[in-house]
Amino acid sequence: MEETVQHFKKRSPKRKQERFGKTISLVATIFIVSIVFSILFFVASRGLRTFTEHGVSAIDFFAGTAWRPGEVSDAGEPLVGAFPMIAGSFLVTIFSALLATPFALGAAIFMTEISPKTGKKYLQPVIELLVGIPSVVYGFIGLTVIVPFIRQIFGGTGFGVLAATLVLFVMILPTTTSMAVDTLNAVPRYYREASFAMGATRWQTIYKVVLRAASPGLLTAVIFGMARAFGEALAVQMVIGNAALVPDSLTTPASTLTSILTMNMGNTVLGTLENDVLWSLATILLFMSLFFNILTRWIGKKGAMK
Amino acid sequence: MAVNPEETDLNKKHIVTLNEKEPLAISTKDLHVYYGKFEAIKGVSLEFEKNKITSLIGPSGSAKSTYLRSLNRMNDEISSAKVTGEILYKNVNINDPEVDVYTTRKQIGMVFQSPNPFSKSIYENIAFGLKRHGVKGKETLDKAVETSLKQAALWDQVKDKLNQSALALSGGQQQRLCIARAIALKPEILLLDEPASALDPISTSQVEETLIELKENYTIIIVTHNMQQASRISDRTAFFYLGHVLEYDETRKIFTNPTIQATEDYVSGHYG
Amino acid sequence: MKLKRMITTTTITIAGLFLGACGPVVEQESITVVGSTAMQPLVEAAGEQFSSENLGKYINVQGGGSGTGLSQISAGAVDIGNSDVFAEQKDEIDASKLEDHLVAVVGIGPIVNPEVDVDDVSLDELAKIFTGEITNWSELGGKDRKIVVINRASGSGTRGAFESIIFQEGQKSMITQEQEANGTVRSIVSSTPGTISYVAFPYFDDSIKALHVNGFEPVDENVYTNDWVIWAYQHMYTNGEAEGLTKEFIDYMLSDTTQENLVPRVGYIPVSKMEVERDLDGNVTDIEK
Amino acid sequence: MTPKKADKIAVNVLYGLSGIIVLILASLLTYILVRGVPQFSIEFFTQPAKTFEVGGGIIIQLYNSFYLLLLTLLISTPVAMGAAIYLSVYAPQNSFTTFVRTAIEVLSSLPSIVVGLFGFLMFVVQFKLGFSILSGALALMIFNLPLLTRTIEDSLTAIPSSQREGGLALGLSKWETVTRIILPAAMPGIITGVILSAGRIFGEAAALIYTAGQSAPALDFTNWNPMSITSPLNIMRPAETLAVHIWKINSEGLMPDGPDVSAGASAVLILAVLSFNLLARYLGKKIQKKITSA
Repeated sequence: MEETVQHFKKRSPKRKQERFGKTISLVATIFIVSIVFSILFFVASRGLRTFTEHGVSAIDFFAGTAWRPGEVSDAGEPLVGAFPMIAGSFLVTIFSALLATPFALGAAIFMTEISPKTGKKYLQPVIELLVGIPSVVYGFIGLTVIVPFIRQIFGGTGFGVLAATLVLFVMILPTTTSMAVDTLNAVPRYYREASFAMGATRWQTIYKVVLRAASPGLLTAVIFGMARAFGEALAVQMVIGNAALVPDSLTTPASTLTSILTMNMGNTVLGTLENDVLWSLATILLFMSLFFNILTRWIGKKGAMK
Repeated sequence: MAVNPEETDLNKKHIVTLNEKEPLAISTKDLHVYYGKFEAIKGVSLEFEKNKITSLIGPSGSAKSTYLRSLNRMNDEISSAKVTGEILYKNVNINDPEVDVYTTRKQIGMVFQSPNPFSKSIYENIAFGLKRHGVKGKETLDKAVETSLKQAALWDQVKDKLNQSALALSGGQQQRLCIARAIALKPEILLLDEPASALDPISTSQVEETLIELKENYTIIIVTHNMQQASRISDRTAFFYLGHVLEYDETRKIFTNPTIQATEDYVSGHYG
Repeated sequence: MKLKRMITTTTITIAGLFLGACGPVVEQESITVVGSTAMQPLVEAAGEQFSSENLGKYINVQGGGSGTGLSQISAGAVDIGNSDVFAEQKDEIDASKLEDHLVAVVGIGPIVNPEVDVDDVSLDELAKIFTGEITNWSELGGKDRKIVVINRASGSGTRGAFESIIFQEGQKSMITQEQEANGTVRSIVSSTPGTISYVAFPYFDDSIKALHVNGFEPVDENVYTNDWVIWAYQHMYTNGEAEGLTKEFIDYMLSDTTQENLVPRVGYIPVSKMEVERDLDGNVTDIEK
Repeated sequence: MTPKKADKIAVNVLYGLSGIIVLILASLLTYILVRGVPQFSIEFFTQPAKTFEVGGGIIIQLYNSFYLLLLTLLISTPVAMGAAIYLSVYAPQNSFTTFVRTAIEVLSSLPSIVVGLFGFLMFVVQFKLGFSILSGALALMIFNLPLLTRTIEDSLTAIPSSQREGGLALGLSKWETVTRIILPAAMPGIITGVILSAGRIFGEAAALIYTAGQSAPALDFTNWNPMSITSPLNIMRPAETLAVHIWKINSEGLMPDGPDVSAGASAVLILAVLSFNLLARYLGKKIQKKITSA
């Protein structure tokens, strides 16, 4: 009797194995999380120095429109108004998302509802390839094709928000499309069958049933695309013109957080205001990506509750 | 007349216990299962006889599968699930966190509703569990694979393609492979959760025959929705209803002369 | 089984590589040179040549910008920091610890789109273009066309040198398009009508038109004499006195063979050819020969 | 408008939108290849790059790209696999898990330039790894981890839970179940995911400029001693990759044939990504077949 109890209570090697497995997989997870935190800490601690160490007021930084790091205003305040870049980043992000969303949703609907076979055979690889094209190449094509094109049509130099929007449009298309495809695929088959059984046409089914059911997921897809647009650096830098001016038209040179960041990082000295203020821009980027994530989570939750 | 929760007296029960001549395989005492705040099993005490087939029947939602899954502590895997009460196996309460769940499961095997062979070869499907439990030596393994496939009445059909993928087998063959996989570990008890519900009638009867042959060596507890199946193969039957067992008796008695009204309604097909 | 083998092999491979990397490097020496992107091609070319002549000695040349070069050399993280500005011109760099080695001179010249029909500007006009006072080519005798100014990134060494020479006290460049690198600037100027920018001489080519300033052509000979006033020293900074391989390499850079062959071939001007010298504050004096 | 007509219009619009996407990619590809392929020559693929002369090749950059890719995958795959296993098997449904998932997603939307700068100050300067393949691989690991973790986790959870139950019912630990049953079954998906992520790594430049560096010292392809600087195996040497090379040519390149080299290198890059995609499809299909068929 006691023996059987012992037999059952004896710790089999499996327990040890389980603990081992749980530990190493948890270590891997914590490793990733700690990378995230060290980046956050590292970037934010440098970025905050603009305000703590150099005494720039937050209002001057976020709302100021004069960006001349290294120079001071007549009142002796450093000229580090980041508003032009913030505005530029938001504009290119919003415009490229506006442009890409119909295409991405269209392609996703096509791939899931209209012709899954053709979709899988042709569109899927196309989308995957678009992801694989390096940003440098996008920037290069933007510079040699899109900028001159815009110049011919709208005049000016061709550099600006419009050029960046067009480049980003192609760059975020795959992100948004593939996430939208996943979302649409997750809508249960019987939703569609029920709708068809009621005599609805294909488009009615898509529009009234599938898209409704998938709307939180689709919104998430769009936001992820926006997050990608917000963070893209090299390609945007090559086509936006990098003028720290609040954009007053789509075809005049502007700048984004990333473009100014990439361009100036190497030319500034660690620890100076010129350098720290760039890290402040990076901090904004970080918090924006945090914000995009929280937003998608929130949408996901709301969608789930409905 | 349908079974109606309001009309059914859940306190009226008829549950037999085993006498001295009938050896006990496993039993539960006042077993409760909770999923969060929801109480799925509300105090079930049953005794299962060795080398017999016992059927668990009852309408959907009667929690018979939940009960079955607590017998080898598969409910441990559901983080919100909590099981209280005793599960006595060889006089040990195996529903004790101290008890090694892996040793338990090895001795109480389980076969699921739809066949779930691993995406490995037929041979590996059987040998895999053995190897993971420390069985070594090609000869020993070969022998064990052959024996369990024979016991599961699958040997003749697959002996020439042991190295082929198990996923290429038919549904009935896959389910018998799963049975073979479970018995390869030489468990004493075999739990089956509606093992034939995904199969066609011919495969079903093959599985049933296999079970009847297996009873010589194993104690079998099977959840089924199929009344005929229960009456064909099982020695005892327990009728589950809303987390309670209302009646537990010889299968013959349950199907011909049940004590409880709700059981009669159910086995005679009056239920919904 | 397979997975296990895969993991084992992987581990061994990685371990091997790490061990290999951390193990003693026999008879091999290397130094790291970081900084100015404009100097990178020159130093890289010199490094390659140096390695091929001195087996087992490697010069690892990286860009990153003058700011990076100066901050990294100050921190002692690298062996040589390249910069196209004087260390003293960058705040927060303790220039007293650094030792300056002038390895070359580079001319910087305004370039315009080939369609621009202005060939010569005065230094004053050039300054006014970049401050935004002159906005149309017609003001300079050309066709009526808006001037599009492309500047270099603020803090870029080339921009620092350019502005410190063309601007008078109190003049400031207008906020305009900026680009990071010589190459990008050149390709934009070559393709955008009405543009003006400036690049280092080595980047001159047929796709753009180089302007004359004060009547002088942007050629090396004019730089020697300071007739072409827009030029900058190329600095290699060491933290304290150069030693060992660092010294060897700097000596190699300054050697007659390198100065007379490689430097001009890459498009830079040997320091020895200069007939004037310029100090930190921009005062130019003749060199007694 | 009748529903039928609306349906017809909508379907046509969808065809149109999808067609435009295909058209965009087709013209992108054509443009890159038409400009780039004519630059291909034996010299282009066998010669090292030249700093200021005509006729440089890309052999070293091409090799570096592959080597860096390999190292990155070697480092990041086990970590991603571990995290994916934790999230799909062990992670309880609580706020810690939500927190972990958010953290991973934040990492995935980090601009690669930020990753590069972090890598520079952390690996290159702080850990004193210098501009090296190792620094680059670590930076790319950060860049690659979120996507890879998610792909692997998706592949793992795509395996029916009945497989997991089957393993557990045999008295196996979750660890055994996931590593020996789920993982092999999920292999086609995982391999496809890994290869697709390889395409992204291959084309990444911003994260590498400050980590793996922008110079490519000459390699001696007969020297396989990983301690030697000229050895292709050395992981402590700086290594400019193809994508970085394109970036550098466009920004500070002095070679007169810069645009040609850049176009050629872009074409090589695209072709490599293209072949990764084809390989992913082919391997995925092949393994799938091997698992399911006789």
